[in-house]
Amino acid sequence: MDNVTSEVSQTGRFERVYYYLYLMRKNRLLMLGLCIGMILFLTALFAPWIATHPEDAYGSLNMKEKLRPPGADHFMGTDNYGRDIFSRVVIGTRKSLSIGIGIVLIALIIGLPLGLIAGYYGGKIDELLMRTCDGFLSFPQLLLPIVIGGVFGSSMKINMISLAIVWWPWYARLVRSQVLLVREQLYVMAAKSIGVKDRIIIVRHILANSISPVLVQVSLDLGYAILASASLSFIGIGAKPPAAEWGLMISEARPFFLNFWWTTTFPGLAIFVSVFAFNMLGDGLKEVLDPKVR
Amino acid sequence: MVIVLTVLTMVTFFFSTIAPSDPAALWVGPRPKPQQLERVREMLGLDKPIHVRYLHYVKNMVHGDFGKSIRTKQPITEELRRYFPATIELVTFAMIFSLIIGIPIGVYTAFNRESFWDHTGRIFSLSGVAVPIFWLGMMFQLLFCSFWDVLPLQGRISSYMLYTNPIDSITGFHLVDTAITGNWIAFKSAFIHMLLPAVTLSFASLAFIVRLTRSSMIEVINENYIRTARAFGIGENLIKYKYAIKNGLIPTITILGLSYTYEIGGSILVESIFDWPGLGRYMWLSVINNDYPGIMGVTIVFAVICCLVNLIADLLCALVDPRVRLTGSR
Amino acid sequence: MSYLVEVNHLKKYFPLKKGVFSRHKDFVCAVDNVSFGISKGETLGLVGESGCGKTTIGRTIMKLIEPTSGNAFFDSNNLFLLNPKKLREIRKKIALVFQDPYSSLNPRMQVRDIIAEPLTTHTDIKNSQLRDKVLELLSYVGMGKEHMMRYPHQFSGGQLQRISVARALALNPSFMVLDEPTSALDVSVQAQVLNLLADLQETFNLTYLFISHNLSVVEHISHRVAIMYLGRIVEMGPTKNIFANPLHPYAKALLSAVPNPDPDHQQEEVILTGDVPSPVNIPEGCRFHTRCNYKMPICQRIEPDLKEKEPGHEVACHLY
Amino acid sequence: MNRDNILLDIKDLHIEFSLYKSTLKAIRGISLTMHKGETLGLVGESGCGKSITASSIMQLIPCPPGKIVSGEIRFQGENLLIKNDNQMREIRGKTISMIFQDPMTSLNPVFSVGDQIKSVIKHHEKCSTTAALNKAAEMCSMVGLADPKSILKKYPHELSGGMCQRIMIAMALSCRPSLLIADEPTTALDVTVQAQILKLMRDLKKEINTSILLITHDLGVVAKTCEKVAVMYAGRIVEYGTLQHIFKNPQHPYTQGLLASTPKLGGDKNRLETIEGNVPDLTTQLNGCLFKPRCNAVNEKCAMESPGIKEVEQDHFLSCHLFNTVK
Repeated sequence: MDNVTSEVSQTGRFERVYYYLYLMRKNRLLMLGLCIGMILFLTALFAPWIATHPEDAYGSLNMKEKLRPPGADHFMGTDNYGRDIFSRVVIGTRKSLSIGIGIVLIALIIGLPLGLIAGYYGGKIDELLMRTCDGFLSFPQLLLPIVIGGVFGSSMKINMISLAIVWWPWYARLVRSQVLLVREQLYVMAAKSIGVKDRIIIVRHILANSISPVLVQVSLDLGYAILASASLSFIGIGAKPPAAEWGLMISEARPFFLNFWWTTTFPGLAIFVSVFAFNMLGDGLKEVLDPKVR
Repeated sequence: MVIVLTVLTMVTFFFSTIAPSDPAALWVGPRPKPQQLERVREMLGLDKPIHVRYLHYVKNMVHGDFGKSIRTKQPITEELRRYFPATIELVTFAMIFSLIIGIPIGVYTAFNRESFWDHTGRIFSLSGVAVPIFWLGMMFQLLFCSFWDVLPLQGRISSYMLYTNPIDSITGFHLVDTAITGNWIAFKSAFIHMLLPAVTLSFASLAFIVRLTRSSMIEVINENYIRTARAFGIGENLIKYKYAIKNGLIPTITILGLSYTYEIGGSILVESIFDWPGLGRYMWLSVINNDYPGIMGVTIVFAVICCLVNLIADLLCALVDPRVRLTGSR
Repeated sequence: MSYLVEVNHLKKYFPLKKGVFSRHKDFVCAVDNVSFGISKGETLGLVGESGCGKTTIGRTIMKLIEPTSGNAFFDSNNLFLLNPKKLREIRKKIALVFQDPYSSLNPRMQVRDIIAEPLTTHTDIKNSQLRDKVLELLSYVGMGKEHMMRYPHQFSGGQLQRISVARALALNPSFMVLDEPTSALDVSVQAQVLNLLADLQETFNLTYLFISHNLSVVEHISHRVAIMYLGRIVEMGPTKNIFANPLHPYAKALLSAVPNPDPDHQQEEVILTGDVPSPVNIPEGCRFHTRCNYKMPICQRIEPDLKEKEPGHEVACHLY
Repeated sequence: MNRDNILLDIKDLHIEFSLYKSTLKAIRGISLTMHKGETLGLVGESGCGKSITASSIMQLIPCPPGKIVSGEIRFQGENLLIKNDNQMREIRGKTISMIFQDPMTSLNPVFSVGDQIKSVIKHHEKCSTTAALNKAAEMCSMVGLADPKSILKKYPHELSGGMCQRIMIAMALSCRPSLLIADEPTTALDVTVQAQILKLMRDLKKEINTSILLITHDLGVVAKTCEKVAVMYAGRIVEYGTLQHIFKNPQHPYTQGLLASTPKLGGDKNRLETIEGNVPDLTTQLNGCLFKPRCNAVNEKCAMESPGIKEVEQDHFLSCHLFNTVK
């Protein structure tokens, strides 16, 4: 239908920015995700001040207060060692957020350049990289971290690295597929015909035009990474008691949770809410950035 | 595929050899005597150089021998054989469940965009991938087993069933076996035991399938050929449920393999919660007991399953999409 | 007569990957043994239907695609044998304008930066000098200061194509490859761009390789024309001769197929049967014999070479 | 002309599209009459609304964002705009058919072409599958496809663009419609294939006596196939008449400019005439003649009121204030 659908505007240098801001404000999903995300970050930042019993997060026992239901003193009750669950959940935010960011960052640092190079140059490098990625992607994501964790013993650091190892192929593949699309655009060929150096073409022309889906994926993955690391901790790989880690807290409560519901419900809700927030953020961003979904 | 498997065995084997803790020590138990350790080392073949051990391991593996478990001291192959059907049954059931529920929801919401059910479905699918399944499983247990007490807490079948209505093991899948033999009492027991773990396991891929189906259906109904069908006066319902669906489901079929492998990974968590006697629980037990041969054995079996599943998914894809069929490439 | 640009026996085969399991490799024969030359200040029109390899020729000359074999000379430098440094020098003298103005300009860059890109790549001009130069280039194509800070999506197709031309002019090239520069534009805008190109050629004594599928446009702008079919030139000569008296049966059919915007224009229509064969399986012998109305037995066996029929007018057909 | 002979009558059609922050008034009052057995060419540059007009006849405009604000489209005496979806479905593909610009994407990639033609025939004729398949094969040989039986088994991606367009034509003509709307049917095709398709359309028109509404931007295609021509500019028809009127005696400055800026084979090699400036922004409120900013012969009336469409000689309609002064 000719150019009816292309909304070309003739005025204003910042028109496009305004347009995106407008779409972002209009997108309730994105705004909600953004809000919860902000709250999470603030909570992590000020955790020791928010927590009512900060010392409980670091392994102090208080057997007198054991397994109290939620109440005025303990908003979310106490666990089998009498520790305040609210405080532990709040302080656990730090661990979860930092490990989530860590995983995504490492994965991005490995995956982005590899995807760019493979996509831009193609050929043997591309073939090798893609076969490697296929190999990684055809197995359950948690399998390798479990093997690594099971063999090397558990620690948050190993956890983070092993998850990043299985995570980067997703980025490599995403970036590559984007680069393959952008590479065929005529402006890339135009730049080549002018004699612009490869390095500049990759950064200025290709990266700049293929970054938005990566941003979406990053915000989604922040959530998934938190989920994955919590799952590992739950299995018994990762955080060690008495650390305040959500997955571990649920795991520790397993023997008695049927009678004391609050011991698992609140840490689980914390995981759910944070992953949900990043999901909304990513989904909203996608709607704003990708005209096809809109 | 063979290459992938080879690399995988090497990696897992390599990990197990550089592991910080000593398998022999674990075998013997606490406070070992040096002679004991020596003897166990010899027995486990730990005194030989690494490549010899690897070749030995692969040779045995090809013959179907994964060695002995450090935890149970049983041959791993036999244990895996016993647990294998339980996992496959659970995962397949979960997969079928997520397809049967997920595809109609996805299609419906795509055709009724911006409606109430669309928004509900959207929130559901967003939360579905966000919920930690191990926690979800426990919440289900709280609700259905502890609070309402309508479903069994854990296990694969009621234990007394083994005496009252014993199951003839034909395929190893309880549901199939009981259905074949007409053992309906046992069937019912197996089925209700299956419900909670399967629903828990399918939750994430269900949400994923809903999302994918919805977005690809929306894309398809904006295509030129749908406009063509409209221009030729084909009815809206026929367009939607005959023309658009076949195109719209192609992406869903391509990710079937991915979802299946995802659920296999999830089975480790779910089986440990519901005490489901399958590979996932075996893996979990091996992990917390540092049982390397066990971990390696399950990993290899999982890997083989995943490779096969991906192969089947590719074939399925070629069956539906004529474009893939003819070019021969993926 | 010496040519500014000369292409000798240029071949480009693209390997075609078939499936994961088959080791057998096919080739898309995009350009097959093409030779031509362009004198200084001349426009050579390269016409043919889609998939005949005309775009590939343009890109291979620019070394955007590696040629399979053959030579291309620019100012008596063999483009395919130059070392990268020398090539960069030569490239300043050759510019390329693409078909689709909407995708040939980076949507995330301002017009100012787009036009300045060749300058910053090859020269040390900076700041106010750069700005002046960009303004000068914009003025060549009839645009001004108010357009400098805008992004491509704020322009119409015709304006974008002007910007592309301005960018191409940045380094004072002597040779321009115009790859379907007007086929994405409306007629009235096309006329503007064609006039602009003609003016620039006169002002800067430019040499053009004008690639197009639109015969009327090619007739309008070119001095000489080469007609391609399935990767080969089948007929080449001065525009007037070719359009008045096409020799090759394909050229005849092609010319008669062009719809003329004149209801009284009565012409005998040569309708070809069938489609262009796939460039993967090129017919034996003359590659046009499957659709030719004058097919002879020899056509199925021997591929005709380009032979001079009249002075400067070459044709590759067994009829002559 | 004979009143009963009118096939299609569009009266003062207005169509709007709502966009982000603005409304695009795509069609700004079109009136057009088409007679039985006629081939009418609707020409204009991109964005002038010719495709939207065509889709509105079939009521295929996606709404929202599109909306038919006012006007009336009478087909064989009945107003199509008041018909409901079910009634329209009876008409689409049976009495009015439509073919599109890009034949490759207009056919469904996962069904064989035979399947697609067959279901259209079955849908409208209520016949058995074998009868429909036979009819499909018959249609295929009518549009010049050799070996129809094997072609019907193929999928669209196995066929070339020209073959796909033939399939589309076969599908469109299978129910013998009284009107065929062809929306840029040859734009995506090569010249030699375009010649094949245009010849096919001319031949078929004689054979089954269908009226054709041909939408194109190519004046050459119009000259080759049509009897009447309507020239559109910015959502309005500026001139409408027989082929001879438009090409030999154009009256509107836009038509004149359009013809002069088209390079012709064998034409003189002088500079091409151009129309300076750009198409107006259709999202804004525009007064007077829409061509005014690009016109060389403006008078004071042009800025004030929009010129209505008037018959200046028999069958030649014009929308321009200059007519009397020019003559």
